[in-house]
Amino acid sequence: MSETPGADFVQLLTPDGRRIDNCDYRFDGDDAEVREYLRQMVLARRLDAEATALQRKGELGLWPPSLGQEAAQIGSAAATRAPDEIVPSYREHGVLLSADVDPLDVLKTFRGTSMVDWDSRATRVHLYSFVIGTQTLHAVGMAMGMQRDGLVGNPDPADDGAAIVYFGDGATSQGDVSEAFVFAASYKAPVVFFCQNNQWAISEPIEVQSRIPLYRRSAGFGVPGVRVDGNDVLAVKAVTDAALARARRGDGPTFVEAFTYRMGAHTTSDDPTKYRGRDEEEKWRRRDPIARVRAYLTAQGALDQSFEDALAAEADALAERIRTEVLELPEPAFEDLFANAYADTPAAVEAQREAYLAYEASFEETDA
Amino acid sequence: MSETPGADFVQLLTPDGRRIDNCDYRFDGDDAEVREYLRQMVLARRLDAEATALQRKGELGLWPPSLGQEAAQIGSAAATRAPDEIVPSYREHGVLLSADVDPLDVLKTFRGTSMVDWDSRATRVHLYSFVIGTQTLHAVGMAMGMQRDGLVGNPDPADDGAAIVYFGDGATSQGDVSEAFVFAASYKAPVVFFCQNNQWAISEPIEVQSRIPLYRRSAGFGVPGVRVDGNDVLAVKAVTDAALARARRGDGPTFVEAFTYRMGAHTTSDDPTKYRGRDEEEKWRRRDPIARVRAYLTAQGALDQSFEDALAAEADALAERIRTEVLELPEPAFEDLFANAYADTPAAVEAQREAYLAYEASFEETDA
Amino acid sequence: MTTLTMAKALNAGLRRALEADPKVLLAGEDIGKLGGVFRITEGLQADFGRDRVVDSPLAEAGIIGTAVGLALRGYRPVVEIQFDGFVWPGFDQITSQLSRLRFRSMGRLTLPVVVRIPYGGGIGAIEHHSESPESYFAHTPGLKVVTCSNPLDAYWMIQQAISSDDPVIFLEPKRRYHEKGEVDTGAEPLPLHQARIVKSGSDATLLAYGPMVRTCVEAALVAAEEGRDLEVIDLRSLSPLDDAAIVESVRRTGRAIVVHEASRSGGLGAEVAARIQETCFYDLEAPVLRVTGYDIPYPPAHVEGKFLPDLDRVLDAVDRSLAA
Amino acid sequence: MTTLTMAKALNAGLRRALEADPKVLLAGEDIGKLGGVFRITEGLQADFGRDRVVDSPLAEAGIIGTAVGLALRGYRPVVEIQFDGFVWPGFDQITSQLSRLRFRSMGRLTLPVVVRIPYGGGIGAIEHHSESPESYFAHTPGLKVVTCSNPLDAYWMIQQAISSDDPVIFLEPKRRYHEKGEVDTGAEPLPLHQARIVKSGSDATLLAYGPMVRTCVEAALVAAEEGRDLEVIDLRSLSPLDDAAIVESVRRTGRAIVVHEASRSGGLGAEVAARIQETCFYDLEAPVLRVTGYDIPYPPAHVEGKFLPDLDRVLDAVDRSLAA
Ligand SMILES: Cc1ncc(C[n+]2csc(CCOP(=O)(O)OP(=O)(O)O)c2C)c(N)n1
Ligand SMILES: Cc1ncc(C[n+]2csc(CCOP(=O)(O)OP(=O)(O)O)c2C)c(N)n1
Ligand SMILES: [Mg+2]
Ligand SMILES: [Mg+2]
Repeated sequence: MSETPGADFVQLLTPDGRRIDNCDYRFDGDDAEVREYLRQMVLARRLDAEATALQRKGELGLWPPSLGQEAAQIGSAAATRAPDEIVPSYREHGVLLSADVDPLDVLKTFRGTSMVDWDSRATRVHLYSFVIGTQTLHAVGMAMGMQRDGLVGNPDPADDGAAIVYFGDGATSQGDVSEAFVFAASYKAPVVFFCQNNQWAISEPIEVQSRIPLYRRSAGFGVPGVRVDGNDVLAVKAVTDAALARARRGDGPTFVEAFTYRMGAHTTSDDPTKYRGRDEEEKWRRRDPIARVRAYLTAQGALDQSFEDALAAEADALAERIRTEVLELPEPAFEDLFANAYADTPAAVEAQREAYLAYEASFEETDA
Repeated sequence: MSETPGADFVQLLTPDGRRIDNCDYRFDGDDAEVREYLRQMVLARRLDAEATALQRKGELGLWPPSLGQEAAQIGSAAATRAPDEIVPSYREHGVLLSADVDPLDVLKTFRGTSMVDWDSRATRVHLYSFVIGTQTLHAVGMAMGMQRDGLVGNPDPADDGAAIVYFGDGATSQGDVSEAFVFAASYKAPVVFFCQNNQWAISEPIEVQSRIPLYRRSAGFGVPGVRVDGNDVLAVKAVTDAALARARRGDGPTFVEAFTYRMGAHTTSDDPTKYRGRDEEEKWRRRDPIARVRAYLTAQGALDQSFEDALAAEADALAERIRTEVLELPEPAFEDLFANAYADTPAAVEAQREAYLAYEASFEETDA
Repeated sequence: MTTLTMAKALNAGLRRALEADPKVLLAGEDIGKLGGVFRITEGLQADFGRDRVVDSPLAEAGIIGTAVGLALRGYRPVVEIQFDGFVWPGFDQITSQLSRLRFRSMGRLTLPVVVRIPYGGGIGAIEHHSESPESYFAHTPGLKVVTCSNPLDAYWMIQQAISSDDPVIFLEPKRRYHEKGEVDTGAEPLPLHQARIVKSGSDATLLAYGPMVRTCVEAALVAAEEGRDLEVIDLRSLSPLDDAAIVESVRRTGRAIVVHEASRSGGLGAEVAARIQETCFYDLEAPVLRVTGYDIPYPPAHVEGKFLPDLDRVLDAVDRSLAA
Repeated sequence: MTTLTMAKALNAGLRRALEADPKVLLAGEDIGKLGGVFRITEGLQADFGRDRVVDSPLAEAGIIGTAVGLALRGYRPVVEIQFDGFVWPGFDQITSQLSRLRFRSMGRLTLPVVVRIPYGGGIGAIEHHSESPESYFAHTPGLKVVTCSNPLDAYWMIQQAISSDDPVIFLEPKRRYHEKGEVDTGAEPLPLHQARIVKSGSDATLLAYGPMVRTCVEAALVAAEEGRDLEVIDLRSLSPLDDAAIVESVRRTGRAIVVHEASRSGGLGAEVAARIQETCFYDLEAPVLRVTGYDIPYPPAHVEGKFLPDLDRVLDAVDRSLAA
């Protein structure tokens, strides 16, 4: 992993769950709110575990695990609210869960029965993006739209909104991400760049992309950067709150580096033993974001057995639903896809659809 | 123009030609050397004036004037020496003059009788690039090659080399330039990023690209940045010397922002009155880089009439040569170009060449 | 009915689109105060403000990528790429996002973005300023690709492109910007994706678009003096192609010649020829010929006239076709 | 003679190139310790060091652009693009620089860069991982574009591409990576830009490349059972095309069917069909047919089999061609 975080690293909960102060960022929720984060983190982890298992059984084509990044995802998502726009990359299953996107919709894509199949307008969660970095520009464009829609700097802050866009440490090398900083700064767009530095871009350690702390990347574009302990859900929530508030106010973009760790493989096709050691994984296991928040709540006396039981039951139910319903996901009808490429489908494409149907029908005749 | 330069702005000569000190950067040449810069700056300006005039007469298709940027160009070029590689953009006529590229070769391109027609290996001056930002990556690749060639960090510094790449303020918005910072930092490549911030990218003021001083752009990539008075040839030389020395030593890339001004139009096709005021142009005219170095040398008593006379004669001769020889530049033979697209020309391309020749010949028959 | 250059007709069309729909906005390098390097957007920032006519930072991926985001918020961005050769830094955003976000979203999202690109040669420019990139776009599902050849079409097609719910690559033949034509701003325009018979004829069909339409019409006029009756079709829409119009004409004439500035191999002419021989196999009296740029990069300005198809090269192909 | 998968054959070819010439170096995302996501470079960093097998930052423009610079310093970079769909961020560097720096320099510079791209579908992947971008490259003058269909070709062609002084887009049909074949590392290889008759026949010519060669051979075997004698040509080189081989075959058979995974419109099949009808007009008994992907983006994995040409679709086209 990269150098140990320095003074700019915002942490509100120590790895063993003790609350600490930070003069710039405060977590202002109560224990009930923290319990809700714990709940979502546990569900996200369960979703991830089930999906990973389903992939192993051959029921999904691929799965990019979010294991270990639950605090970064749930904490940041908790800071959003309508009319904010959420623009994920491809690993933000926790964010989507928090934003009420049906996990089955997410699983469709990875099963291979569908392109991206949630309603991005109703959920305010944009499609997953698989081309690294590309979505950062979309988010800036959305933020530019929100400015023009009068959603920034209103007398009542509740009327304001911003876009938050997720990407990884590797993505910071892509020209698109730098251009997104340029455009966001130039237009003072209401956008939060939320980078989960999980220390790895597949097999490449963060040092390949940057020899200095990543949160410093954006300042030279006129976009302030902050590094937060990405395994500390309270700190993530507090830092994201501040960044979103700044954006909504009309003070422009912020870059948040959530310093975290991808505890699992890059995807189910990956084999991390090829490029990293057990010791590193072990070190990060001791910083598990779920253990941390649980320790905190326990110390607060804010966790009781009935909560834990209910949560376990809820997670089991989610897992059960996933296991059952993934297998029941409808197979796509290929002919329907011809209607999705264009708003106004060209005659030649329509003719291809008809030729396809006629060709398929010819087998039925033969078979009959 | 952008905010007034602050404390990080390296200046060794005031606009009225007084020498000042800087604790980080020293100019270590003597007056004879400074006179040589003056000479090159005057010749560069004359070349530029002649080319502009030739374009007005219709003898060139286009010309991008370097007027006002002579100190930035001559000062930086003066800091290079074999085996350094020089990678220009399209406005570095002064750099090329200083590096002994024949101005007639440069004019060919803009006359439209040739693609880029100097020997980039013999001159160590790479081709002009017309796609904004693209050449920064080439320079990093060349620097990577120089590392592998053992041209970095040798016991005798004279054996070391680096690449220096030129680009404009507008170019800093391009993804390629940011990626060049990433790669240079990742590999610690021996490269100097020399940005001439001439305040304008065609009609767009620097504020469109950056709301903060541009030299800060690179630090977040792990590439230190420095702003130099780009109209002060001594400061430019000193700062570029330091950056090149650092690169050659193996300490990695530096970003130099030369704060200067495009006194002319973007190109001869451009009309600056559409987007900027006379007052601004007037203000910068008072910071003319040639007047400044001349004032300095005069105050030093290092300029005499015979030098001035000889220089004027040399400039006149250059102008005369340009005026005559541009008109004599050979017209290209279209059929020869078919051999330039590939090292191993495909049969189909060769067949196209033959068809072209046969077709042309058919007219001669008809005409005969 | 007024007489306008293509440049002014485009300007008028953009103005009308900005007036008609507050969601329309323009973005690009130097399009504001300067009015663009070709002055197509002249005066529009002054009249519609900096929020609707936006000077973008110098980065094409950023311009296209933010246009995608604006479209997702309900805007109809019209972006200008300064010259054909500078669209490539934005090509990933075009080909992997703009063109397919509708498909990626199972048909839920619409991306009403217009990418205006001055294209083609003949203006004596330096490198990268005379490219004809149409077939890269026409091979990309999800995009529509159109090009105007005259002021009337320019005026209407830009407005139709802006009201299209599909992303449109709008190619403007820069060497025709200053040619004048009658523009009827009241008439009913031809549908955006329909070809037009510019001159009817019976001996052979010349299929052209953008800058080459005029070249082909001139060739047809010269041929007429020699007693040859050529039909000239302005394809107008390169993706989708107006197959019906092409087939109808070639069935009649039995001979087809496709003309474009882009390099031959893999150019649009390949697709047109492939389709014609598929659909008109038994009607063809001669192979479909292609008059195109050569398979080398665009040459220096002083010899661009050798690279570009001209009247003589078109007539030479007509001779070959008729001799077959 | 050994039996190798295509993946291992490529690895062996790269190894031999690294051994043969100290100026050869590899770069790309994850190609070092991991050996690339397809393990094509497995073990090479361990053996040749981090200066010759370079893990690049995650940026394709950077990868291609720095390869250009390395080539200008005399190196022969072989870069890996992780998947077909991720080449677009590097497309500007390919199309405006890599492909034409030789032309831009009046023939002075050589750019011996190989861009390796695993391409095509059939592996059940998510979006952007199953694209067939060949015709974008084949339309770009200055580039050479080749693709291997079997381990033997993979072994030799990668070495030939590396020793080419022209930039080569080297397309690897990822769904064939794990298919095995005999590799004779001593034999004299076929020239890089020559097509190969994989199966000779007289009734019709199937023209294929990369992943579709095997599909066509299988189709030809099935057709043979029905008494149809199909010729199968592996084009191998997509730019330049081996026109002589194509013409020779089609003149003999009178019928041609081009097969590729890429979308039909503007695909390589268009160029092949256009050329065949130009050169073999009087020999053709039927129009040149195309069996291709449809003109929509690549679909979800569960229905990719409907999008991709398969044995049955090829045979269906053979029926149509023979019925014409
Ligand atoms: C433009 C592009 N290049 C390459 C890839 C292949 N790829 C997929 S994920 C990945 C690593 C991403 O790392 P990071 O940004 O740190 O995100 P993480 O996967 O760690 O969440 C790569 C190289 C891609 N999807 N897009
Ligand atoms: C990729 C690309 N986009 C657009 C252009 C058109 N263009 C040519 S010069 C220029 C402005 C460049 O400004 P800057 O980088 O500041 O350099 P300067 O011209 O001021 O020296 C633009 C937009 C281009 N050449 N390349
Ligand atoms: Mg990562
Ligand atoms: Mg500038």
